Amino acid sequence: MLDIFRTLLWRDITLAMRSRADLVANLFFFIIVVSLFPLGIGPEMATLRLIAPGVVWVAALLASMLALERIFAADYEDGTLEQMLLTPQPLALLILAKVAAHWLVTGVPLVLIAPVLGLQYNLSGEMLQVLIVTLLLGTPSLSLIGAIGAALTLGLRGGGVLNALLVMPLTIPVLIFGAGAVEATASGLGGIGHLYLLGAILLAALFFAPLAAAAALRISAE
Amino acid sequence: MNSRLINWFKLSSPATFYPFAGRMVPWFSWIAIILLVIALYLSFFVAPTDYKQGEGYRIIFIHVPVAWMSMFIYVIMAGWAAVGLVYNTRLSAMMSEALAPTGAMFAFLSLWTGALWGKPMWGTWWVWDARLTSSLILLFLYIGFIALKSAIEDPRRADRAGAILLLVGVINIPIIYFSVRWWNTLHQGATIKMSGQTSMDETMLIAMLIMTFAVWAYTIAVVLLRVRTIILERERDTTWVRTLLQEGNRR
Amino acid sequence: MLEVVNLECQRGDRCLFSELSFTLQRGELIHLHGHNGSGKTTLLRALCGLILPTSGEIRWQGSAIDSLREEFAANVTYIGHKGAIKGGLTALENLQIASRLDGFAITEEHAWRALERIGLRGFEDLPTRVLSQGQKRRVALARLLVNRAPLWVLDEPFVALDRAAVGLLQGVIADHVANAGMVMLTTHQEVSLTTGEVRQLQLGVGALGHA
Amino acid sequence: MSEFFAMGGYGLYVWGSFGAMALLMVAEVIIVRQQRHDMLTRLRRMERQRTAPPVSPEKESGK
Repeated sequence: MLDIFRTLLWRDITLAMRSRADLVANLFFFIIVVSLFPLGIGPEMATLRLIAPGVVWVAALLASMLALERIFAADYEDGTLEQMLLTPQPLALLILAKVAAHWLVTGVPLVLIAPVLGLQYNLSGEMLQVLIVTLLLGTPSLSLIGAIGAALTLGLRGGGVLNALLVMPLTIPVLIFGAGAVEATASGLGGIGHLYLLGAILLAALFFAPLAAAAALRISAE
Repeated sequence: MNSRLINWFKLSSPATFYPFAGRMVPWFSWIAIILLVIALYLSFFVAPTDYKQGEGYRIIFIHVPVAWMSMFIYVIMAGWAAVGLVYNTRLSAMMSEALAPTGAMFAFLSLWTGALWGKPMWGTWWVWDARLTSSLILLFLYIGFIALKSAIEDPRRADRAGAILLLVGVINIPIIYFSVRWWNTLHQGATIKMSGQTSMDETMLIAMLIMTFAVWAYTIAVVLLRVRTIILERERDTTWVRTLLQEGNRR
Repeated sequence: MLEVVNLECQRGDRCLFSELSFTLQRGELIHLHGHNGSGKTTLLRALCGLILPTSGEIRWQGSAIDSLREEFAANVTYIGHKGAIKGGLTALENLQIASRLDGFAITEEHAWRALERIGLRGFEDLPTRVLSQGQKRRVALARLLVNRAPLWVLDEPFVALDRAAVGLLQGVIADHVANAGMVMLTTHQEVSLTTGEVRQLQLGVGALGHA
Repeated sequence: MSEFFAMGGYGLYVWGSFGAMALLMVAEVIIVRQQRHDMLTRLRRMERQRTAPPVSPEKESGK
């Protein structure tokens, strides 16, 4: 059981490493979106500090949605997806492996670059720490929920936008608690409650999302 | 098996459901019209003027029933989706598809009436109140469902994909509602309450309930009418539809 | 033993075939015939459980395949039009991953031998996207050399292969059927067996299934 | 009667809401009935073509 999880994880990571193009593109999308806001809103630090959590979080959400569209499409086109449906292992486990690989390759770079971008917004050390923790807890949920949308919209014209439309309402709680945690620490309320909720959503997503995505994949790959 | 179970199962086949729905539509239409008239009469002529908001508060008599209805229809759609996935009956997916536009309309209406009610009270068309925001998100869920269904050509895949989206969506509704309400109270505090402060006078409650039943009857009538069209299109190659059409041609 | 009982499949709203029933025992091969668009690929994919038929049932060892799901999948190997190989990976990596996903992990040395036998000597560690179409097909078919699933479902396996590869594949299939394997395939070539005779199944207007 | 429409100064908002609701509900009924009518005529035309004797010389093989 675990052997197959590791195999697929290793396969997707090596594939992603060998074609770095869309990795880098995804990271730069995040950087560009975050860096544009100060140009749009103005340089004084007080407002920037206020909007920083929301901006970083919305950019993270958009970046992961953008990257998710390709998660099943490549396998669908070259036929490996069919073979995944025909393995003696539960499909949900394979999807978990693919989402884990996808998160490691796209989600983690966002988390690593976020503090650097946070400096643009003059975030305090403590706020940066909480920002990283919320992103670490939140981006996997975004990938998991996005995987359901990607499975549903597999092979459809305009799949990317449709995927974002389907999945956006479902990711709102993650966005609210993610950005909220950083803001709460800034205002001294303490963001610990938010982090628990983010953790709860992550656990729920870890269990339900692969099952839903598996059902959706069986239908889309028909 | 007792007879009730048998005819319930028989009813689930489009061929028997089509005439049944046809008979129900006029009934529910009349019920809807009558209840609507009563509710309107109560809302305008019986319910007293509110001491603080004057006549403006009467919008509540449609805002609340419509908001309930938009949420309730989504849950019913998810119910039909579950039945469709478990029993693999084609009719249930058609019901979800027929309910979607009406649900989306009510979600939009609850936003529209909410905004028109908010303007005189707080001076702005849009207020990030927990309920209004949740209605907005619910509208996105409806639009997502309709967009997914229309993006897929093969009806079978569209039905099952739509059903999964509905089930995933309905599990998320409480979470979304909780997080939005929680987010709202954190930022603005509980100062702005949508409908709480007008004490619920006896006649107001009755007017609202009757309006809700009227909207319910309306929904059933419109949805049954729409589902008949969907059944015709989906089953156009079956013998019963073709005989039906031939009778139409001969007349 | 695979058993199909009045199976019906639709593509969009067109009924491809209906009332289709047959069984496939161990040590047998069925050669599926039918004009283009008669539903050959749909039937093969339905047999593997990739497609949900409109009606009828497919049973493996007596129980329906959609209740067995993973257990049934362990016994099936499906090779379709798409090669199911990753362009970014080498032939060696592709074969090892494919067999591990099928549940038969193989050593690297075993994989080298299989690739050599299928005629890919010298191309084993090149990314498959640089290989020719025929070579890619060979990488996809190399799985059959290392595979132990009893039921093989092959959709046009000989396409894009040169004569040597076709001969080799014919031999592999014949050996599989000889030691109690089961094969169902579609091809426009002649199929010969060393043991027993090839059963024919016609789709579209024909003996068994009718439009 | 006019003070009824004035709605204590909130006329715009009250009739804006009730009007929108009435408009949308009536529109929906009309659209659904129209869809049904179009569907029936389209399917009946297809049915007529299918069962009518072929006019063109080459024999259409009936299913």
